[in-house]
Amino acid sequence: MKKIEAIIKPFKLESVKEALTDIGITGMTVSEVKGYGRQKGHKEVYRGAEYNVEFNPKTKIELVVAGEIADKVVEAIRNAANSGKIGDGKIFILPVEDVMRIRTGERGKEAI
Amino acid sequence: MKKIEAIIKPFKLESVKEALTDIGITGMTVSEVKGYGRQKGHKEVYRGAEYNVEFNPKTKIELVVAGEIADKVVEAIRNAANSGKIGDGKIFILPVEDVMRIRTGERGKEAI
Amino acid sequence: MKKIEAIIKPFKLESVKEALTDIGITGMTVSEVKGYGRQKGHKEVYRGAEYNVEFNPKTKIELVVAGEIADKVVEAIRNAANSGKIGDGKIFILPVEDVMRIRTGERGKEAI
Amino acid sequence: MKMKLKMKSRTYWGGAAFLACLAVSGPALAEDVVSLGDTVINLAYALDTFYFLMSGALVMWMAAGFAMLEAGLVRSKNTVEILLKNIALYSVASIMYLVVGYNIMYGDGNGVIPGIGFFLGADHTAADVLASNGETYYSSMSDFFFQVVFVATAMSIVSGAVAERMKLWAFLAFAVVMTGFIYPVQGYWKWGGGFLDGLGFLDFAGSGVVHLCGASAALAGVLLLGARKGKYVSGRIHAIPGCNLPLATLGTFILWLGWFGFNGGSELKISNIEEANAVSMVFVNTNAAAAGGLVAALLFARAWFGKADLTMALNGALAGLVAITAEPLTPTPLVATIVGAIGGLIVVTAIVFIDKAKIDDPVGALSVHGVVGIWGLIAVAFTNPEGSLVAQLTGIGVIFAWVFSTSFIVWFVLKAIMGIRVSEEEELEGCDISECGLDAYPEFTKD
Amino acid sequence: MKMKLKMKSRTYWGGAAFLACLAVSGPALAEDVVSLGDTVINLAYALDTFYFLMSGALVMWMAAGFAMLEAGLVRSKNTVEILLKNIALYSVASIMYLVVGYNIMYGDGNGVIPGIGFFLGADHTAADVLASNGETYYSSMSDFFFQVVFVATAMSIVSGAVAERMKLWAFLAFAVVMTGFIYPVQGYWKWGGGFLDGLGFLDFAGSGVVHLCGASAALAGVLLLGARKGKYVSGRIHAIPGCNLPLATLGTFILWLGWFGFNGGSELKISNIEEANAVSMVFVNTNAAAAGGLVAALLFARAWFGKADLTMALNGALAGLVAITAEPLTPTPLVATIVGAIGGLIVVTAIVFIDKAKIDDPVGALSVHGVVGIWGLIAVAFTNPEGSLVAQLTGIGVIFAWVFSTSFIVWFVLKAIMGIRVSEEEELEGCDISECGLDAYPEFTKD
Amino acid sequence: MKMKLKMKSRTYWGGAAFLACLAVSGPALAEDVVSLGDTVINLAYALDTFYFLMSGALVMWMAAGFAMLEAGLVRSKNTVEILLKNIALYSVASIMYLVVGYNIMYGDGNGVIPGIGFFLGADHTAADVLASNGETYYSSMSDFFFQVVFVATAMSIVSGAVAERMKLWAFLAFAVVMTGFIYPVQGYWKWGGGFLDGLGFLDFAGSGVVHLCGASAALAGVLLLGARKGKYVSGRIHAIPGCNLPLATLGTFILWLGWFGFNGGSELKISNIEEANAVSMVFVNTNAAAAGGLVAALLFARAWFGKADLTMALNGALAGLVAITAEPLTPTPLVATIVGAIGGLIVVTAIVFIDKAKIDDPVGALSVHGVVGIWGLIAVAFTNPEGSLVAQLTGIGVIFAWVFSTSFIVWFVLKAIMGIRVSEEEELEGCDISECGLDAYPEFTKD
Ligand SMILES: Nc1ncnc2c1ncn2[C@@H]1O[C@H](COP(=O)(O)OP(=O)(O)O)[C@@H](O)[C@H]1O
Ligand SMILES: Nc1ncnc2c1ncn2[C@@H]1O[C@H](COP(=O)(O)OP(=O)(O)O)[C@@H](O)[C@H]1O
Ligand SMILES: Nc1ncnc2c1ncn2[C@@H]1O[C@H](COP(=O)(O)OP(=O)(O)O)[C@@H](O)[C@H]1O
Repeated sequence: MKKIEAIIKPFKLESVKEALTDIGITGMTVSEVKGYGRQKGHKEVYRGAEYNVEFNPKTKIELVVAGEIADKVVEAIRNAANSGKIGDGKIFILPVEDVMRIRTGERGKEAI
Repeated sequence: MKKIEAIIKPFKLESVKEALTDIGITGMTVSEVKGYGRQKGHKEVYRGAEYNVEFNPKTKIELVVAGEIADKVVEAIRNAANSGKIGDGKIFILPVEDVMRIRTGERGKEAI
Repeated sequence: MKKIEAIIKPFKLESVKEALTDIGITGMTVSEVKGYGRQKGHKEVYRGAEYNVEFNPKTKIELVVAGEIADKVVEAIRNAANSGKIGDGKIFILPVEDVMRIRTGERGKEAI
Repeated sequence: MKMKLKMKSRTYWGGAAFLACLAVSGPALAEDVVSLGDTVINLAYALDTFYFLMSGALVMWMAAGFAMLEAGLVRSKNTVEILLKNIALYSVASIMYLVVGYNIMYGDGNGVIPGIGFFLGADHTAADVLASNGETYYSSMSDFFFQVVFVATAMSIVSGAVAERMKLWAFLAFAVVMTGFIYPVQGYWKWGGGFLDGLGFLDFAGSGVVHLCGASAALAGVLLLGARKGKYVSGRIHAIPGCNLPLATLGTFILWLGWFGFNGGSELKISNIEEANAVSMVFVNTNAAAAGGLVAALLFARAWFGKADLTMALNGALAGLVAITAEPLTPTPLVATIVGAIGGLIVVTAIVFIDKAKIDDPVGALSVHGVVGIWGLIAVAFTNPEGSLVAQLTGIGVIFAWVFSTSFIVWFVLKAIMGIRVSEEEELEGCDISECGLDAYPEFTKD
Repeated sequence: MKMKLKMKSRTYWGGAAFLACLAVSGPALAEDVVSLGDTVINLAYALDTFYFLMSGALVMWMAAGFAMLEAGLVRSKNTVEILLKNIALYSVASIMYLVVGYNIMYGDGNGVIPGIGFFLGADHTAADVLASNGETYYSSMSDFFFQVVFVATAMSIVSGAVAERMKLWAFLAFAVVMTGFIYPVQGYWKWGGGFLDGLGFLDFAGSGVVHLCGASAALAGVLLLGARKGKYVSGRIHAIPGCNLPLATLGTFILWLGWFGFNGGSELKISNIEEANAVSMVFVNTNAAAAGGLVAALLFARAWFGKADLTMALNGALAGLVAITAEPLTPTPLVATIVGAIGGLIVVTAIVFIDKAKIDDPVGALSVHGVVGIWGLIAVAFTNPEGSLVAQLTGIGVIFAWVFSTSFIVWFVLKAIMGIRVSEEEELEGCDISECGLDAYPEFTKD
Repeated sequence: MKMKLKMKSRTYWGGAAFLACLAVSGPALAEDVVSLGDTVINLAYALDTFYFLMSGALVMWMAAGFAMLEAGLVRSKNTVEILLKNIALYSVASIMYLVVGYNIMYGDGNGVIPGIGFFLGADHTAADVLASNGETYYSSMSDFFFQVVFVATAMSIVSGAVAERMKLWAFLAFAVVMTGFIYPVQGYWKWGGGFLDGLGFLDFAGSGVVHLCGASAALAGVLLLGARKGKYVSGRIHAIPGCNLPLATLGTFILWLGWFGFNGGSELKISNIEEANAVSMVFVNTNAAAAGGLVAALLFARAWFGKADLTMALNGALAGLVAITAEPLTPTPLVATIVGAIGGLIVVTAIVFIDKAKIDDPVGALSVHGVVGIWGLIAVAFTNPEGSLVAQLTGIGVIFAWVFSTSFIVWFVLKAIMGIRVSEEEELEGCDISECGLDAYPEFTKD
């Protein structure tokens, strides 16, 4: 099983979620993060003092999937999240050793 | 060493934390996340327009432990977080290659 | 490639970010978390009732780097985040199987 | 609203017009003096009425104060509901008191059994006023306005104590009975000239009739309702911090301001030197008592808990205000400060002990309005020469007995019929979603 | 500000001084009566002026109410901008109405074409007042103050409807024309004694001149502006919840309070029994209508949507206030409650249908001030014997036609010159950063 | 508070009663005229007193304005403490000014050395008033009330400038000395009839006595305190954005409203035509100056920084208010607008330069109340024919020298005894936890 972590632009969440459900993904976990990268932040002025907001708001999607469909998932996310602009984000694939569904105690793929 | 990520219902945090300290876990990191899964969100009406809140508030617990106690930890979390209701959440086990305690620079198990 | 997760004290973020950019890191993702550990939380009194805030605010930095520079990165973070006080935090190193840059679709190191 | 169009044709005293008749003798002059005298009566009537309306507007503003205070002291997941309860109860009070409450409170009863009637009669005619030889000196509509906002205040006290767990509709149903019947009856006993008034029970602006009354109704509700889930677990008291202290502070400032109308307006007349002095004294004492209450509570909390607890300081200011409300006129400002300060000490103690007694009052309403209301009424016996301890205690007993028992019955019936508490599920996710379908702060992450 | 130094030397009636001349006969006495009479006129003038100033201060406070209401109902990323728009439009209105608006509205026109003039003239001299035989009875400066806050109210209505997408500077440019020209002209037609007034069109405090006027200007803007991105996607209506409901509730309470000045002050006189009664009646009815509106909207929303929607309840209270504004004096409090309640039912319906019509009004301003404003004006025909349906409908038509068409032109020109809508990019990240360079809540995480 | 029970038996002029004696001749008639005259004096006294009380209530409301403004401009981790400081300082001021301050300010000194006394004397008797021939025309208690809220205003200015780093208890200790001694002494020099007043120094409502005074005390504190950690690092200025701009905006609106009482009440009399006109003019000019200040600051900030900085606009409005406070009566509304606008330009410049000078003033209090206060005092020389530049400059010098030096000493002593700054640790985690043990927004995640 793989864990896929995608850092995307917040307003892309809706379409990514739809893309994932379309390919049969039933679960994911989302959180708000701040991103630092090529995409530069913006300048703000507060009472005459300028300052840079170097971190841009991003949304992080985490989902664990069966190894064989990992690539499909990555593609789906990419297509939905891609706007061709700097700052679109990254997708990371990590190995997962096991999963458990708390409610049932199931393990492995059944638990996803 | 293993990294254990548990997605649980927010109000279960207290009991999970206690369960973990009971088995001698001394550290963990917690964050607020939103979950999408079998548990459907709820409907809200705002000024006549209905809308679905598809994401449910969840709490994510991350902790790195020595490989040999991983299962004990998973069990502890499960027992504390399980309410038998849809939406109880998931536990993921990931491999960890190394750990460092910033304060001391210790590495490996000592650092946990 | 490795994923490095560092849990640090919030006010250290600025210096850690600088330390990382100094060694040529161009991207990272940051989020706010709450930490439980040796560093005990503080007592608050609310209308006569005392209560412990056991979780301390922490900042989590996630970044994926090429395997060979992982140690350099860990050192950089440690030096910048270390105040010698309990609660300075932890650094975890996890294996990463692949990375994709959403904008370009690049994979592997190029995508970092 | 163009002035020229609205000017009445009726002609009042006009110096110009008068110059003409300078020549004329006695009788004509006398007539002018009469017409002038009538104009003066008109003016006094207008001033007293205006003073009433401004005071009433300030008291109406207190409804916003309670709403902000309570919204600041509950958790964010119950904020929408408490806001709705507050503005809805004000509306219900306005309607019920108009329909019947006012007539019960100021109708002609036999001293114990009040009279009854519906809606409002016509206002005083100019002729009646002029003929009343000073007896009738302000608009009855302005009187109604000033009275109606008081009812709302009493009801606002209840909402805070039952916050975070009571069903919205059960609460509003109670509000109907409270503002239409329970409050007016005891109001009649005192301010309507009933037996409490005859007994010499003194309550200038309502430490008893308004504040103790509200707290008594709240206590009955709280006892039947029980504590919030998680407040008292395995014998330990868990603090449940309010989610927005700036709102709570704003609410307190609003109440402080509104109280000048609450106490100041209760002098009921301002149009001559004595009355103007009296109203001024009431303003000064009201402010002094609030200040004394805040400082005392702040220092006491600091000494006791080691922290300068803002919420205790705010309750201290309100305690000072409640304490002086029973008699803001006779004490000197220094005495008023002390009366308020004692209120501040009492409220901190009361909050802690009521909490230890496992009676869950999220905003401290029982302590501020109940316990300190009683203190305020007792203090009258010492600050007002005309006051008698016996009469004060009687009044306290009667008001509490009446309001607590009737409220208890109403809450009890509501509990039987529709239930007064939200389900455990709903309480966990918060009343806002389940009852109102909204988040108060949808964009801000919550614990 | 030391009293002793400011006391004018002018001597007014003094009993003491008078005792001296007790002996003296007719003429001397007569003179004293005259001086006394003048003093009385002075007093009445002072009281009416003070009443005006207090009413104006309450209306000024409504500007804060609109700011809070709107800041509570938009998303956090557009909060700074809506706050800035609100306080800036109030300032612009204050200046433009001073420069020219007031003179257009109350100058001498021919009934249709208003006169024009700039800045304010001198106030009434004591001599003029005494000679006016009651015609001139309050300070013209206090009149200006009371009038200027009304303009701001009309303009505040616009800001809510165009929130979250209109450019700051285009908005302020419109405010200049609206407060300096569009509003004053129709104000002249009614309150300035123009042809609408001649036709017997009745509008006590401005359901039409202020509220319908503001809503008409807003509608023109909204139509040219279009809906917020993401509000109506592929035919579906997406709810965009307001980010801070305690602020929205506070704003409603502020407006409710301010409305006592808005309607109460519009009686324009309080210094005699009839007027004092009238002002009191206006206070009572204003409060009753708001209460009726809130309760009706709350129950209706509950029945319709299954949830007790706080935002609908708030709009209901405002609807009740707008509805009664056209005639708060003649109806009984019961009738006023009903007029308000109907307003509450209308507003809920209007909000839903305007939304279905894909006209995006984030705060419901079109429904509250426009649709219900019309209801209020029509109601006059039934609550005021002097009212005529024809005259009311004519007034509605004229005000709407004038304000909508002129506003449409102004918005259109602004759109052509500078553009009225922020870029899609800016709208996505929020107007606060792009227009104001600030976050409203920089420390709190947002969705 | 039942009307019928409170009616005094004293009989005032009654037309009815009078009809009886229509027949009677001269003397009787004369007596009636006297009693009527006395009634009129009573009325005037009541009106002026009521005007005072309402004005005082509006100024009291300013305390809430400062609290909200400051709570909005600090970081969330220091919010509870700033709220507590604001409401506590108001209470301390109320008590200290009652105990001794008022007596110092309005006692009989020799012009330089004030007199001293404690607590308040009895109010004027009716007899004294009637005998005073107009000299005594309002309640001394209402005067105290109006005065006490001014002291609080001066002290509120300090809290903003020292925010986010000063110890709570050191601050309150300073408040005791400031409100009980430092402020009253210079207040005596001007409004108490001391030497500054003799010099012809003009300060209508307190640009100097209140605002410059507060700013001078604040400056002394800031200099001894140093900047917030992280504000100026390695020569660079770091912006520290306020955490809640809706609160800051609400605070500004509250202050704007309260200022009508602040300036309007400072005319000290309203009961005749000239005075009523004067008060009205003050209202209009106060509003105009605030509007001018906001617009000027907004445009200037936009031109300078490229962004429409809300916080600068708010400071601009306050600057306009402070600028006109020294003389809101003599200028025309147009001139008042300009005086305010210049204040707006000055404040933006001052804020930037004070920041560049590494003097850390989180809310801009030094610029708004200090720099602009000086501008307001200087402007008097041009807007009031009786004003003299020399006298104004002298006044500025004296007030600054006195307040700055005495404050500096007090701060210095406090620093030596108990320390005035929180530890670096505490500052990092925020004063709220360390000093108050509470979070302002416990449920909302912070950076
Ligand atoms: N090496 C990295 N590790 C973790 N997160 C990263 C890394 N590089 C970029 N990110 C995340 O991806 C986001 C987008 O990256 P950025 O370089 O700005 O644009 P792009 O992805 O188009 O190259 C960043 O804001 C950050 O959150
Ligand atoms: N494949 C997944 N990857 C990551 N998180 C998941 C995944 N499936 C579920 N979750 C998380 O677990 C939570 C509970 O899952 P859900 O399907 O709703 O109930 P249950 O765990 O009882 O099956 C979800 O809200 C989501 O946060
Ligand atoms: N085993 C663990 N797994 C995950 N996070 C941990 C673990 N131990 C500690 N942490 C995180 O590191 C932070 C610091 O740890 P703590 O034990 O308090 O101090 P130190 O790192 O100096 O030993 C904790 O607040 C928590 O967020």
